[in-house]
This record gives sequence, structure tokens and C-alpha cells, in this order.
Amino acid sequence: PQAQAETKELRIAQQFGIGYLPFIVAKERRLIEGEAVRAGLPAPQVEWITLSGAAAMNEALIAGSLDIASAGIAPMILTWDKTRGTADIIGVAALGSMPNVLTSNNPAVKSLRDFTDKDRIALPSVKVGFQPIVLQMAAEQTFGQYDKLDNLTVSLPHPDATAQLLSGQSEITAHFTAPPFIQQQLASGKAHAVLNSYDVLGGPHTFNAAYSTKRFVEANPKTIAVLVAALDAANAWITANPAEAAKLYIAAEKSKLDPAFVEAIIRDPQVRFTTAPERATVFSAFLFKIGLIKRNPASWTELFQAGLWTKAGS
Amino acid sequence: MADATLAAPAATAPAAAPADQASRLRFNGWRKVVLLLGLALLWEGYARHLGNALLLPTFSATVRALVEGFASGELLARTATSLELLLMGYGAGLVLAALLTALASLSRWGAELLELLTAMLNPLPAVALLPVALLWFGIGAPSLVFVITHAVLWPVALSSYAGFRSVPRTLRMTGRNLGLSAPRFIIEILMPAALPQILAGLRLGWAFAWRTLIAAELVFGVSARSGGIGWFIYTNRAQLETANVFAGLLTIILVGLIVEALLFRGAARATIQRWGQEQ
Amino acid sequence: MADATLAAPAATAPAAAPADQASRLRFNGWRKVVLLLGLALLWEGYARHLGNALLLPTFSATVRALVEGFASGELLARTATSLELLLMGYGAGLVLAALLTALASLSRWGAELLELLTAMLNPLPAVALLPVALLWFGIGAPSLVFVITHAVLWPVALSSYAGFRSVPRTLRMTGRNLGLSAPRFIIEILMPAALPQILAGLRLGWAFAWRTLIAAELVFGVSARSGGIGWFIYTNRAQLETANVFAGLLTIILVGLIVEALLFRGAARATIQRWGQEQ
Amino acid sequence: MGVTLRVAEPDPLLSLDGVTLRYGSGASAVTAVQDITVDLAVGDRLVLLGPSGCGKSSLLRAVGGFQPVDGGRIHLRGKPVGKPGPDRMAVFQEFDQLLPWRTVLGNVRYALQRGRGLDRATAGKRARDWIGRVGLTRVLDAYPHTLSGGMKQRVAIARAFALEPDLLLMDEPFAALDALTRRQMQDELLALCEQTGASVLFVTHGIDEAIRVGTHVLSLSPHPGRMKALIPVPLAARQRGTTAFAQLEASLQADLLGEADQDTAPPSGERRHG
Amino acid sequence: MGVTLRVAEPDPLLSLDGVTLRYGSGASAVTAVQDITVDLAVGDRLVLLGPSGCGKSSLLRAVGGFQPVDGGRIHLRGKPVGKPGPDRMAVFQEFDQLLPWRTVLGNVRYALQRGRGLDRATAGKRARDWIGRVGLTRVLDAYPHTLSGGMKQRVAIARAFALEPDLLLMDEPFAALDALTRRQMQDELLALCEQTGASVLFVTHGIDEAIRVGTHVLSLSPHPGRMKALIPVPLAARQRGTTAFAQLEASLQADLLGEADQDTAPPSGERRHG
Ligand SMILES: Nc1ncnc2c1ncn2[C@@H]1O[C@H](COP(=O)(O)OP(=O)(O)OP(=O)(O)O)[C@@H](O)[C@H]1O
Ligand SMILES: Nc1ncnc2c1ncn2[C@@H]1O[C@H](COP(=O)(O)OP(=O)(O)OP(=O)(O)O)[C@@H](O)[C@H]1O
Ligand SMILES: [Mg+2]
Ligand SMILES: [Mg+2]
Repeated sequence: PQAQAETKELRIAQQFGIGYLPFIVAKERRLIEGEAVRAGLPAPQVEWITLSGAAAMNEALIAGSLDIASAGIAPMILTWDKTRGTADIIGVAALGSMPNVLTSNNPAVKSLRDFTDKDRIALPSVKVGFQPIVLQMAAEQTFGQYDKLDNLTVSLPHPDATAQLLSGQSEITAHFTAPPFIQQQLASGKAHAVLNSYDVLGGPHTFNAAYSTKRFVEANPKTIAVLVAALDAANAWITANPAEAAKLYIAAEKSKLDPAFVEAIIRDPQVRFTTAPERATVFSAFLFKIGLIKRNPASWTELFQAGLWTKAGS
Repeated sequence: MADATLAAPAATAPAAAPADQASRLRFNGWRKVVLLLGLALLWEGYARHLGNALLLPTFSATVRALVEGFASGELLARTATSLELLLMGYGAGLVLAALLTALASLSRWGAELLELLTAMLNPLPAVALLPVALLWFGIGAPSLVFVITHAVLWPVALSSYAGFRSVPRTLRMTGRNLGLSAPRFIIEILMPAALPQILAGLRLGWAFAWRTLIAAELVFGVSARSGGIGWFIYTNRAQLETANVFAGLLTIILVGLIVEALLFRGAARATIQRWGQEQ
Repeated sequence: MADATLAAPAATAPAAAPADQASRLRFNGWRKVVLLLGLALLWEGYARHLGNALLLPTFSATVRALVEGFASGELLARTATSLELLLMGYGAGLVLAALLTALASLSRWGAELLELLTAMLNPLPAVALLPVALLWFGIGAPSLVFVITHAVLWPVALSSYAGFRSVPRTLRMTGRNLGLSAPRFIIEILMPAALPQILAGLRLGWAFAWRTLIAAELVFGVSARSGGIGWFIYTNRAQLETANVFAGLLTIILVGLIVEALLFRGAARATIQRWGQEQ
Repeated sequence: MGVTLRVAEPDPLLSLDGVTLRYGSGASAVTAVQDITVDLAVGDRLVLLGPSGCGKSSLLRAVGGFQPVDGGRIHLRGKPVGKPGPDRMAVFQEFDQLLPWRTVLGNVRYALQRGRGLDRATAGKRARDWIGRVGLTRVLDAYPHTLSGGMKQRVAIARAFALEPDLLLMDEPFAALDALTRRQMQDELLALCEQTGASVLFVTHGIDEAIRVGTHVLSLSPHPGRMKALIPVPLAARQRGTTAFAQLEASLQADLLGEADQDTAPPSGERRHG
Repeated sequence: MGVTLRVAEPDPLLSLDGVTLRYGSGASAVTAVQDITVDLAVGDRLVLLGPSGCGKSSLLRAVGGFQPVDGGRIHLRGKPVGKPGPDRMAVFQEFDQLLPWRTVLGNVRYALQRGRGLDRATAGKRARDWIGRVGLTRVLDAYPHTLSGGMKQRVAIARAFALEPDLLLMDEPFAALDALTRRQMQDELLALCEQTGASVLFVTHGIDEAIRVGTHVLSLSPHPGRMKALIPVPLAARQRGTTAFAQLEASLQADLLGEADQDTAPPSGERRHG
């Protein structure tokens, strides 16, 4: 009887990139539907939507046009803080841990200290996105001043920044980016890594996370459980079948990338597909410190829904 | 003297022009082709000189991508999806523009409202409408249609209203003399009289509908299934398939040229040029 | 009969209108204020009814955010930055539009080129220009100016050219009769004669410059230091400071209203209304 | 010749009572006509005669309902004149009074459909008939911009005649026509009036035309137009060549030419020749 | 009256040689005038007289350089007529020939500055003078849309006169003027011609005006306009009231009224009245 009260349709939004591979696998292999049936629930009608940027995600979620949003962990924490007492968003699951890398085509730049006024660092979003926050964390560690590099940053989407960086004909000399752009840039030989986000955070950290409103999570606990189970299943499958996962990704995204290249990214030991959040509190602590959030969560469990608490998160 | 007059600036060409309209039309086509070839060559040359396919593919590479895109059927499907949204938004925009402009020409309050709304809302980017669009229409196509409507409504309304306001007094008096009802006065007098401006507004609205559609497709959410040409551009851009990105843009250009040639030029030739409202 | 005529639709109001122009102007202002108040109330009411400040803040909350934004100086600085870019792009767009339209009215080739370029480039979104803009102008302000120019150029050129083409034959003959040089013919005959359409184009260009600026500030590499009002909107949007987002939008609306009231209305009143080209 | 005030008609079709028309307001106000009082019975044809700029067109527009009055009252069949309507069809002075997007036939037919509520076929038939009467059958399907000035005016005349209004407002309708065509048009006008009992308000600069067309002539003073004389045209004077005609013509001519327009005539100091 | 071909002038200012003007092409082509051959010596004033739609305005536009010829040649001082220029100032038939964005003074002054290259002050002085001569000093600073039809035409006349062109092209310039003003304008025209030796090509529908203004009258057949007669106006006939005048008038009248326009006149079957 309770199952009938739960939602019959599930609207899930993702963004571009290989970071959303668990979603893509769940979609293509119809894992959510499968898990629902296994749990004895009617298979929900799943609608997969692509949106660009956390802001559009948030607005859609708050407007009730979406059930599950996804974005970088830092913007998610920010949204969690901002919506406390109103929309009350809450993490549903992490979408895996993978490093972001600051690359540069300027041979002189070996570390953050080597940037000069002539350098420009491209970031995919402004101020409060995932990469800008990590860059600020790194600047804080290096210079003791988190906004030291802000004046060098410009906002430019990943693909454009990559094209600019590789062209060598532009002011863009550095780019804080994510897979597969990291690997593409490094493989071209025209850029080298300057900084790895794992080093900044002190180890593997969640990159993207799925989140929803508390209201939805509380009204649909079984559906949420099914979703997490489906993501777990997707992660297990990816880990077990990296080659097939690469092929599936390429087919689903109509990607022109080389399957071996994608497979290499999936196999990268730094990349971990797991629903358990990693080092979420490192982000929240930093955000609290620089005043972007007003409440410092005591534990990652404050950020994520109860169904996840059994996982080994951090 | 014929020579002398032909040597005069085209803008000041005598009204006798219709004389050789038929031959002129052929001539025009020829010039257009020459210009198009020139632009294509320029593109090709510059892209080769640049030698950076990631930033700017050559024209030939773009055409190749275009042909492949159409051969695979994807580009055609995407274009169809976009056109469908576009037409819905365009249609809704035109209807609203017609209503607002009619209201504006019927009452002082309507006029003030139109002027106010145009001045206020026209400069707002599509992103400003997102919250309201999401609230009212949810994610996806209906919201897209909504922002396209916003993009079309104001240029068309503004141009039409400006056109209405510059209808000569004698023509207005002629219409009023027949005791026309307000809707008839608007539809049968003001609209044809302001047709040059309305057509300019329709052209602009069309262009802005495209611009907005492409820019909005991602912000407003699409699923791979329902994505249009904006989706095509974005996904290819995300994969650094620059030739495909430009193939998508070229498709927009081609659609623009076709619509211009068949629809707008045709409409102008069948109306304002035939009626002597345009030289 | 005065009553009867006043009861007639405003669109068909007799040309005797200037009769009480002075009193009318006051009257207009009054209506505008009423309408503005009505719109503000509507906003406030709907937002309260909705009760979702994250999505749509109330009008009063937005005004509070606006006042704070200006008090802190940030909003003013951002607006100034945006306006500077806007004016540069607008200016460049106008100059190019003037050149293209002049060319188009001087030669058949120019006319074909203008028509072709408008049909081709006008529908292209600003993103399409990104690679070329970055190539030519690099990151930041110059590229923004470039895309604003693109946004302004086509509507202004298209409107002006449509205006040029509908200048009545007798007026053209009058100008040619004086043996005017081509530039003089364009500047002293065609331009004032087409002023109603040119003004409509300027209004549209202004609006599209804003839209494009805001939309492009995110994609086109602005840094925190140099960001304008688009930057303000985006950063606040990313932080769900919705009241600030709407304060930014309200600023655009206010600037739009001021420019409309002072510049465009003023220009229209001093020219086409005074000259009887507009009712 | 003094101002001959018209004896008030018992049941006038049109009555103007102290009509004053102004343009602009305040210090820059221009008075077009002042204090015009005249009645028109059914079947009357009143010709307005007066120097350029004395307000004839303005007065016609006011009667047509296109322009508000600033003083006095205009009554049509006892009721204040309201919005314009096809019961007062106007032929304007300007050449741009045809709808450019309709052919010659289309212009007249459209007016009949809308102004008289006729169906398309009936309207078309009647339109053809009238277009034939103004001698434009050849250009039935031509658009207005391909017509000569006089041809345009004739289409407007056909349109106004075809609607058979109670009151025709004609502002120098035949000014652009040659003598022969003009005479034919005058004949058509008189025949139409006879047939339908229409009244006419007619502006012309031709004294012979005034006598030929009018039952009364209202001569106006130079700007701002005031009533100078209201002269009935005796039946006998209508035939050109009669002495009555010659007398009336001479008297009107003296009236118009004699009193030089102090405002519009060049001050003697400014004139160098002739 | 047969076609009196003009004896070729030895050194004509303007010579038309078999001029044919057409509109449109192919089957839908309309011939406006056909085979017009006439010379104009310096100081000649040629009046075009002909029924509405016979191509008078078209011919004027062709001479002005506004319209290409489709047959024959037009020479001005021995050279093929080229682009329009202020040496051939035109007064068009339409009322919308003033620049709406310039005042009455501004319109005339601007024409003088551009057409004659005068500086602003000189042009202004001369403009005021001519505006005074057409009786419009009162509206010096008015914009064209506030003028009456006749006033607009007078501004255009003042503009054309002020430029003192070699050849004046006047298309029914006085049609909208009352008798007195018209006579004054005619006087101004004649005085100007006397003073500057200007030649004139003049379109009118008034026979008396033709005689008063012209040194020669070219009468055209109905559409398409062909030369019907080229009649010199004897000096003796120029004075109204003389028998020479009466004779010429009667002969022209017979010429124009007698031969009914088969094309533009209503076919007798179509006419019900008159
Ligand atoms: N733009 C045009 N296109 C086609 N036909 C035209 C055009 N202008 C004039 N015509 C035709 O050419 C003929 C002559 O016209 P034009 O204006 O020269 O006559 P007109 O002698 O000046 O007549 P009116 O005395 O009525 O002014 C007419 O039959 C007219 O229909
Ligand atoms: N829209 C207007 N605004 C201001 N003044 C105007 C307007 N229309 C006409 N006038 C003025 O009113 C007066 C009368 O104009 P109107 O057109 O009625 O004269 P008219 O008798 O018809 O002259 P005409 O014989 O030259 O056509 C003129 O002095 C004119 O300047
Ligand atoms: Mg008048
Ligand atoms: Mg003519």
C-alpha cells in the first residue's frame, strides 16, 4: 500500500561528461527499472534530462520540474546550505570520485606559484563551481590566501577552453578540467599537469553527486533506495566490465572518442565509481571557512539522505 | 539616357524598374551565387591559413561533416525537431504580438502597456525567464517554446507597432471613412499598410527565434531523444568535434537562406513590391 | 463632436492630436506610473502566493536587494562595466550597420551582400561566434564587444534597409533633383525619411545588445574582476541568492526604462513626431 | 458683397453652428476656420470657395468626423456628428487615398463591401460599372502606384460615388483632371445627386466649376477662414454661356480676386516683378 | 488641326527625338508616351496639354532624368540627358515632395545650399525672399505636415524658382491654388523666365493657363500619348480678353473636348446619365 503512494515517474537530470557514467549505465541498462522490480515495486517511468550547469539544475529542482538533480559536490553543498528551511535539498548519492587536474601549456608553470599576470586560468563556471572552489583551496594551501588567483581566472566551458589551450594561440595558458579533457590535453603533448585535486583534498574525493529535495526523499524512500541500488549496480558493472562500459558510453553519447581511450579513463586507478561520498566534509569545512556557507555540517551524513548512511562515506 | 540612369546609384533607380523584373530576378540569383562562393572561398582560405581544425575547420571539412550528418539522418532529425519547436514558438509569438499590437492601436492604455512591456522585457535574457518557465511549463519543449515566444514577440510587436504608427493620415482616414470595425481597421488597413515594417519584424523574429532556441536548448533541458540542432551542436562541442559544430551552424545558415529566399523574399515580392510600397 | 471623436479608437485619432500635446504628455506619464505600479503589485502578489523565494522573490525583497546592491556599490560598478561594454558594442554595431546599409543602397552588389549576410548570420547564436571571437579578440571584453556588435548590427541594418526601401518615390526624386552625392543622399534624404524604421531598429538593437551581453558574459571568459551585471546575475544565481539575481534583472529593466524614456522617446518626439512621420 | 447668412433650414441634413477649428494649443495655436454657420438641406450642394490655406479641407474633415471641432457644433440630421462613416464618403485632396494593396477594382469593391455591406459579386458588379463611368476600365486590375495622378483621383471619385452616400465630401476632386474628363465627372456627380438625392460639400478653386456644381457657394476669407458670402446659385446661372452665369462668375471673380489676401498674398515690398 | 512639327532649332536647349516611354515589359507593358519629337530653345516655355493618364508626368520625369527612355533620345544642350540635377528643377504633381523633417524655410534653404552650393546665410536670405513671394512668410518655420495642400505646392514652387534653373519642369504646379494665388504664381514664373532666361516644361489642364504661361503648346492624344499638335502661342494671344486669346482658346478647347478619348472616356453604352 505504501508503494502505491510513491512516485510513478522519476525525472533525473545529468550534465555532460564521463563523470556521469553511472547515470548513463543505469539509463542504458535500465537498472532502475530492474531494481524496482527486484524490490517488488512497479517500475517507475524514468525520464533522463540533460541540463547544463548547477544553477539550472537547482532552479528545475526547486520548481518541481525535476526529481533528481546532479552537480559537482561543492555546488551541491552550497545548495544544501542555501535551501535549509526552504526547499531543503539533500544528497541522494555520490556519483563517484575522480580527480580534476589543472593543466597548462606554459612550460614555465610547474606549480601555482609560477603563474604570472600574463597567465589565464580557464574554469568551466564562475566563482562557486567545483573547479573554482578546488582552485581556491589550493591557493589557500599555497599562498594562505584563497582568492589569490581569482584575478587570473576566466570562465570558459571545458571544450572551448581545451581548444584554446591546445591551439596555443590564445591567452588561455591553464585550464582546471575534468576527464576526459584532462586525458585529451595530456595526450596531445601540448599541456602538462600542474595540480591534481586529489592532492589538494588529500586523497580521493567525490566529484559529482545526485541530490533531491528532502520532501521528495521522505515521500519516496523506496524509490530512492531503488535509485541508490541501481547506481551501486551500475558502479559494480562498470568496475567489472570497463571495456564494455567504455563502449556503452561511446554508443550512448554518440561519442567519437576512441574506446580504448575511454576505457583507460575508466580503468584509471584514481577513478572510483562508488555511491559513497568521499571527503565531502573537506569541501564543507572550506566553504564554511571562507563564508560561502553558514552552517558547517558535523558529518557527511548531514549532507546525504539516511539511506546512504550505512556506506563508508567521509 | 538609359545608360546614364542605370549608372545612377541603385538606391535611386527609377521606378521604371519593374520593366525588366524577370531578367533582373535571374540576375540577382547569379550575384547571390557569386557572393556565396566568395564567402565560402574566404572561409576555406582563412581556415587553411589558420590550420587549426579544433578552432575553425575548413569549409570543405564542414561540408563533409554536413553531408555525413545528413546521410546518417541525425542532422535531419535534429533539424526537424528544432524547426518544430521553432515554428510553435514563432507562431505563439506572432499571435501574441498581433494581440498586443492590436490592443495598442485600440486604446491609449494598450499603447502604454506595449511600450512599457517592450522596454522592460525585451532586454531580458532568456535565463531571466527560466524560473517562471520552469514553474509554468516544466522542463523541456514547452519551456523552450515559451522562451522562443519571448524572443519573437517583442521584435515583431515593436516593428509592427512602429509600422502602424507611421501609416499615413490619408490612408487612416480612408479606412475610417468606411466605418470599419476596430478589428477590420487593424487587419484590413493598418496591417497591409505597415507590411514593410511587419515583414522586417518577422525576419528579425525568425532570426531571434533561432538564436534563442540554440542558446536555450541546454539551459532549458533536453533529453537526447528530443534534442534539436542545439543539442547536436553542444554534444559535438563537448567532444571537440568542431567540424560537426560548424556543420550544425551551417545547417542553421542554410535553413535561414532557404526561408529567406522562399518565404520572406517571396512574400515581399507578392506584396509590398507588387504594391509599390518598396522600391 | 469632440467627444465622439475622442471616443474613437486611439489608433484612428485625428491628426489634430498635437492640440493638447502638453497635457497629454503629463497624462501619459500618469498612465505609465499606474501600469508600473500594477505590474509591481502583480509581481508581489504572485510571488507571495507562490511563497518560493528561491525561485521567485517578491518585488519588495527584490527592491531591498537592489537598494543594498547599489548601497554597497557593487551593483553600480557592475552596471557601469556592462554599460561600457554595451555602448562600445552598440556603437560599433551602429557604425557597421550604417556602412552596410549605405553600401546596400549604393550598389546592387551591396544590396545582395546585405541581404545575404543578414539572412545567414542573424540567426547564428553568440556561441557560434565564440571560436572566431576568441581568435580575433582574445578573452574578455573585446570578444564581448564583438558579440554585442553582432547582436546589434543585423537588426539595425535590416530595419534601416527596409526603411530605406520604403522611402516614397517622390521624396527620392526630390533628393536626386538636387544632384546630391551618394553619401549626402543617404544621410540627408534616406536616413531622415526612414527614421521611424531606424528608430525601431535602434530600440531592438539596444535590447538585443543587453540580452547578448548577459548571455555571453558567462560563456565568454570574464574574470571576477571585470565581470559586469551578467557576472553579478550568474554568481548570485549559482549561490541561489535569487533576490540578488532579480535585483540584477531589475537593474536591466530600470536601465531599459530610463533609456527608453530619455533617449528613444525623446528622439522620437524631437524628430518623427514633430515631423508628422508618426501619429 | 456682404455675408448673406443662410435662412435656417427647417430640417437640415447638416448644420454647422459657429464652427471653429484650431491646430495646436496655447500660443502656437493656429485657427483654421472661425465661426462657420451654415445649414445644408437634403439635396443641397454647397461649394466652398476660398484662397489656399483658408481651412476648406479642415472644415471638410471636421464634417467627416475625422477632426474634432474646437468651437461651435456640427449636427448631422439633428444629431452631433460622430465617428466617420460611409454615409459621408469623402474624396480627399491627396493622391494617396487609395489602398496600395488593392487594385483599382479591388479598391472600389472593398469600399462597397465594407461601406455598404454588399457581397463580393454585387459589389464587384457595381464597382466595375462605376470604374467604367470614370473611364478606367482599362486599368481595372492595376495597382494604384501604376496610375497617374488624375487616374488615382478618378478611382477615389468612383469609390465615393459608388457608395451613394447621403453626403458627399469632395475636396478639389477634379483638380487633376483635364477639361473633358472634368466635365464628365461633373455630369456624373450631378446625375448621381439627382438620382439619389445626395447632398454635397464641395471644395474647388474653379469659379465656373463652383457655379456648375453648386446650389450654393460659400466664399471664405483668407486665413483664418471666415464666412465672406453665402450665395445661392440661381437655376438660370447653371448653364454656361447665359448672362446669369456670366454675372455670377464676374461677381465671384471680383469677390475672390479683388480682395487681396493680406496674409497669403506677397507684401508689395517683397515683389520685384510683374 | 494636324500635327505641326516644330522646325528644328539650330541650337536647342532640350531636344526630344522620337521619345517613347514604357512601363513594365513583355505582354504587360504599358506605353505611356510614344514618339515625341520636339525641340526647346532657350527661353521657350512648352506647355503639355492632354487628357489624364496620357503620359505628361512620365515625359517630365524622363526629361528630369528620373526615368529611362525606352525609345528615342533626349538631349540637353546637345548631350544625352543624364542623372537628375538642379539645372532641371522639378515641381512634381504630388503633395509629398517636401522633406518632412525640414521647415518651410529649411526646405527651400536646403535646396539652395545643395543645389546651388550657397552658404547657409545667403541661401536663407534668398529662401525667405521666395517664400515671401509665394505668400508663405507666416509659415516660415512650420513643418510640411501642418500645411494645406496648396501651401505645400507653393513651397515646392518657391524651391524650384529659387534655384533659378535653366529648365523648369512643372507638373500641374498651380492645380491646387485659388484663382488669385494662381495668377500671382503665373506672374512670378513669367518674371523669373524673363529675368533668368529660363526655359519651362509645364503641364496643366487649364487652357487659359496654357496660353498665359506657354510660348508653345504641345497637345497630346489620349493614352498612349502621341503628339497631336504643336501650337505656337502668338504674342498677341497672351493677353486675356483679346480676340487672339479667344480664338486660340476656342481652338484648343475644341481640340481637347472635341475628340473624345476613346480609351479614358466612358463608352457610351456604360453611361446612364449626363
Ligand atoms: N509606375 C508606373 N507603372 C506602370 N504604369 C505607369 C506607372 N506610372 C504611370 N503609368 C501609366 O502611364 C500612363 C501615363 O501616366 P502619367 O502619370 O505620365 O500620366 P499623366 O499624363 O501625368 O496623367 P495625369 O494628368 O492624370 O497626371 C498611365 O496610363 C499610367 O497608368
Ligand atoms: N495638421 C495641421 N497642423 C497644424 N496646422 C494645420 C494642419 N493642417 C492644416 N493646418 C493649417 O490650417 C490652415 C488650413 O488648412 P487647410 O488644409 O484646411 O486649408 P485649405 O483651405 O484646404 O487649403 P488648400 O486650398 O491649399 O488645400 C492652414 O493655415 C494650415 O497651415
Ligand atoms: Mg485643402
Ligand atoms: Mg500627371
